[in-house]
Amino acid sequence: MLDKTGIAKRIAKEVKNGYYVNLGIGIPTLVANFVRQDIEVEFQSENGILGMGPFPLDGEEDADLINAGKQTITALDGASYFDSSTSFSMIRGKHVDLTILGAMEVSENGDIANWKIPGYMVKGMGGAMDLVASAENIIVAMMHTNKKGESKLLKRCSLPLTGVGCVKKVVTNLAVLEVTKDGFKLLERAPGISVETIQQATEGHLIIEGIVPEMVL
Amino acid sequence: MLDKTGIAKRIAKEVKNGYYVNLGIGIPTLVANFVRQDIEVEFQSENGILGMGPFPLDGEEDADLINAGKQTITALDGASYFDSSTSFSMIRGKHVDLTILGAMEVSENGDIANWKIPGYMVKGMGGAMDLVASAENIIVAMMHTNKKGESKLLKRCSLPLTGVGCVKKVVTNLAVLEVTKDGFKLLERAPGISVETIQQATEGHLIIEGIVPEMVL
Amino acid sequence: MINKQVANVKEALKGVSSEMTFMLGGFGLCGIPENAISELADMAVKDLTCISNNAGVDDFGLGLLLQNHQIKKMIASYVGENDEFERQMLSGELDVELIPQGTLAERCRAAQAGFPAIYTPAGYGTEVAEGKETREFDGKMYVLEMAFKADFSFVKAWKGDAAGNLIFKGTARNFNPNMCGAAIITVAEVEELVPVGALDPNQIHIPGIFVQRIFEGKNYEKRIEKRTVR
Amino acid sequence: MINKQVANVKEALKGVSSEMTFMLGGFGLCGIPENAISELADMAVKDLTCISNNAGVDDFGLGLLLQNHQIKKMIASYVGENDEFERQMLSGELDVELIPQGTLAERCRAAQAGFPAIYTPAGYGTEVAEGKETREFDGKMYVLEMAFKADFSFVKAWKGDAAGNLIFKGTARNFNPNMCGAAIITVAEVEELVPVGALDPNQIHIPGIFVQRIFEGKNYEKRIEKRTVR
Repeated sequence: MLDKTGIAKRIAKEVKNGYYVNLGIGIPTLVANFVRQDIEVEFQSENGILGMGPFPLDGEEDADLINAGKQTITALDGASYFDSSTSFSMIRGKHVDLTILGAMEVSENGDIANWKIPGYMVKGMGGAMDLVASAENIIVAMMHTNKKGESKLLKRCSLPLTGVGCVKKVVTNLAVLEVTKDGFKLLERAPGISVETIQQATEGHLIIEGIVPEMVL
Repeated sequence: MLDKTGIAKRIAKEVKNGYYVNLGIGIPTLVANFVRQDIEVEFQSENGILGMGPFPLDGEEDADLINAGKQTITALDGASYFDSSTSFSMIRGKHVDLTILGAMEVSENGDIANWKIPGYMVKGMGGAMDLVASAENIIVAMMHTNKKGESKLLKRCSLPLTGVGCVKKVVTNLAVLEVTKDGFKLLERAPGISVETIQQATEGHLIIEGIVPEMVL
Repeated sequence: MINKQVANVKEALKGVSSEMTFMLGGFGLCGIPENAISELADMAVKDLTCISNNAGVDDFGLGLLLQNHQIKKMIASYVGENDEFERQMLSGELDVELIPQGTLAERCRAAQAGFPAIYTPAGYGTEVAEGKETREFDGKMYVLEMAFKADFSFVKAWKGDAAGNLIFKGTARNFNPNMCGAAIITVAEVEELVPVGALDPNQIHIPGIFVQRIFEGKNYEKRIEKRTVR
Repeated sequence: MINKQVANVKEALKGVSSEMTFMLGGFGLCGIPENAISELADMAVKDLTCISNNAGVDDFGLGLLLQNHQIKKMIASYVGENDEFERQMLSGELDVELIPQGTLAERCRAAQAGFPAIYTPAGYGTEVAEGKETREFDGKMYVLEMAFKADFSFVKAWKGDAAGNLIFKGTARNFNPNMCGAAIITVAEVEELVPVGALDPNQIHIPGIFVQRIFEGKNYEKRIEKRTVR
């Protein structure tokens, strides 16, 4: 079974040369640490920076330079700053190649719920609804089940949706799954995890074709 | 009777302190020369400059600095350059206070025709349709009659329209007229021009109330 | 050059009154109009509607107005990091409208640019689209979202001049430029007011035509919400 | 940093073919992509649809493509100053669609920003609105105008870097930024290609994400259409 770092490592392999990538808060943020060094990638943060670099050195924090998670960051050579409207032009206009974000639930048709639990304090969707409504390539990073052990890969989402039919791939602590028109297609198993375990943890329709390989990190 | 310079001089008096002004090609361009020196005014040109200055000195022309008439210009202190989308945001968003442009015809309800004569080469509307569709304050500068002596202030425009119900004021070689819901209200006569002359040269409904003063230039 | 400079924040906020709708720039605590917010907190205005991406933290940013119970309605995309906000929201004291961040930006920009409404894909199929017109273009569904209408925009820039020209810094730019000219009156506070002519006309982010009042702000705290280092 | 630099204009125009739709920046002859146009004039591509505010003059700018009869359709706001254009238009050889300048800019920007269409007041009640959907918002009438779809955008900037970041100069900016990222492939030619990191990230007009290919142009003539002096 993967931990959060493992999920991030596996997702990092989905980041291809020449990609502009938007990373959500949580596990997705970790992905930046594991992207291959020999490919060219730029990170966009929807609050207004392209070419985001690592956190600053102690003492070099700049209050005017943060990411969408409100953390202090740095800018790499070739970076640019822009306003929010331009930032979402990049997202809505499909100029960002890959969006990686967390979720509470994903359904077998690619719906995603990640912003609201009725009855609890709702913090808001931030940029997530814009991202999932437009991104051509959306990967969800999440645990396969919730704290009660219930599946988060469902036939239908029970929580209020963030977007419909948009998720392309899900990487969990147990598996890599592709969202197809027929349901979740199991692509890879986490190290030491059996197909049966994944089957048991997946409420939505799971498609198993041939021998499912163990993922290589 | 006023010449073109006279029309420009009269219109210059409509330019008030604190106005952002867009000047069309022809007579309107001349208006800049006659605006009072003791008021603050900025000229916008829709190709992307605010704070337009006079023509450059000989030898100081810059190919990258022109106005909407494609003439070389200069920029004053406090000027800014911007893209076409932003330029029309200023216009469409009603941030430009006064638009002065020429016309072939104006109707008594404020319609304007100034871009197309069927059967002749049509050069295009440029920014005129955007300007007349959005400007709150539009003054038309034109001759009262065409070369054949026919009125250009009509009941209805005969030429294809540039905009509907948008002209607020017309300044011609004969008169200053306000477009009201009941027709052209005669505000001022050009020096030496009688009400009868204006009446004769105006096809649209002319409203004459009391004694019409001669304009002061 | 049309002079937009006012002497201080008091003069800049003339005309502000209860029940008005404000736009406020900033993302988190980054690039917020600190002087305007601080002055609003000192004024006896209430029942305000605030359009801002976030709602500050308990003791800074819009949190100051929340503590005073000056805000009636908040339109934002994300409102975490604020206990008082949560309390007022759950008690029903505060009306909250959560909208997608890109929609927020573009509804401001639409107001600035004279567009009545926009079609965006964000929120289609979710509760954000409930009660709104939806429409298909080229096989994809969009939601019709209306331009905002506001009385004042309060923005914060890095540098500016008396003509109202603004330059922002880093990610403190965010919503600030999109809110300029999007309300009846735009008030810009800047860290440094430079002489007219000192700014390169090629590098101005917001031309002065979108700004009605400008002043040099004081005592910027520029608080960092989440200090993270390597 | 994602490298967008190509060796020359030939490489930059790879994939261009007949019957394609192009966007070309510039206002009059100011800020036009001289190198791309010159190369297109040397290529055997025809039946092109060109979206550009103007159509050049007889022997420069898009006039070069007109002389070669490479353009099938022109979408522009103003097409004076060009005899060959007039001849082809009046003879019916050239299809011309004249649209308001602000509509032209915003249909480009809509394509860049992922908006399917916009509502603009420009052209309402005129023949420009014929056959188009119109709609009232708050008592004012608007015309629904669709985002452009183009294969290539050719833009010209002052400075750029290999990451595709662009800075324009003076009024040579005009439509160029609005066309970046508004076609499938955006080709930027710059007067000066500077090392990555040399441009201040705060002063970049167009972030590299909107540009697919960039090269340093050669032999800019930068012809002045109407030289006027005091």
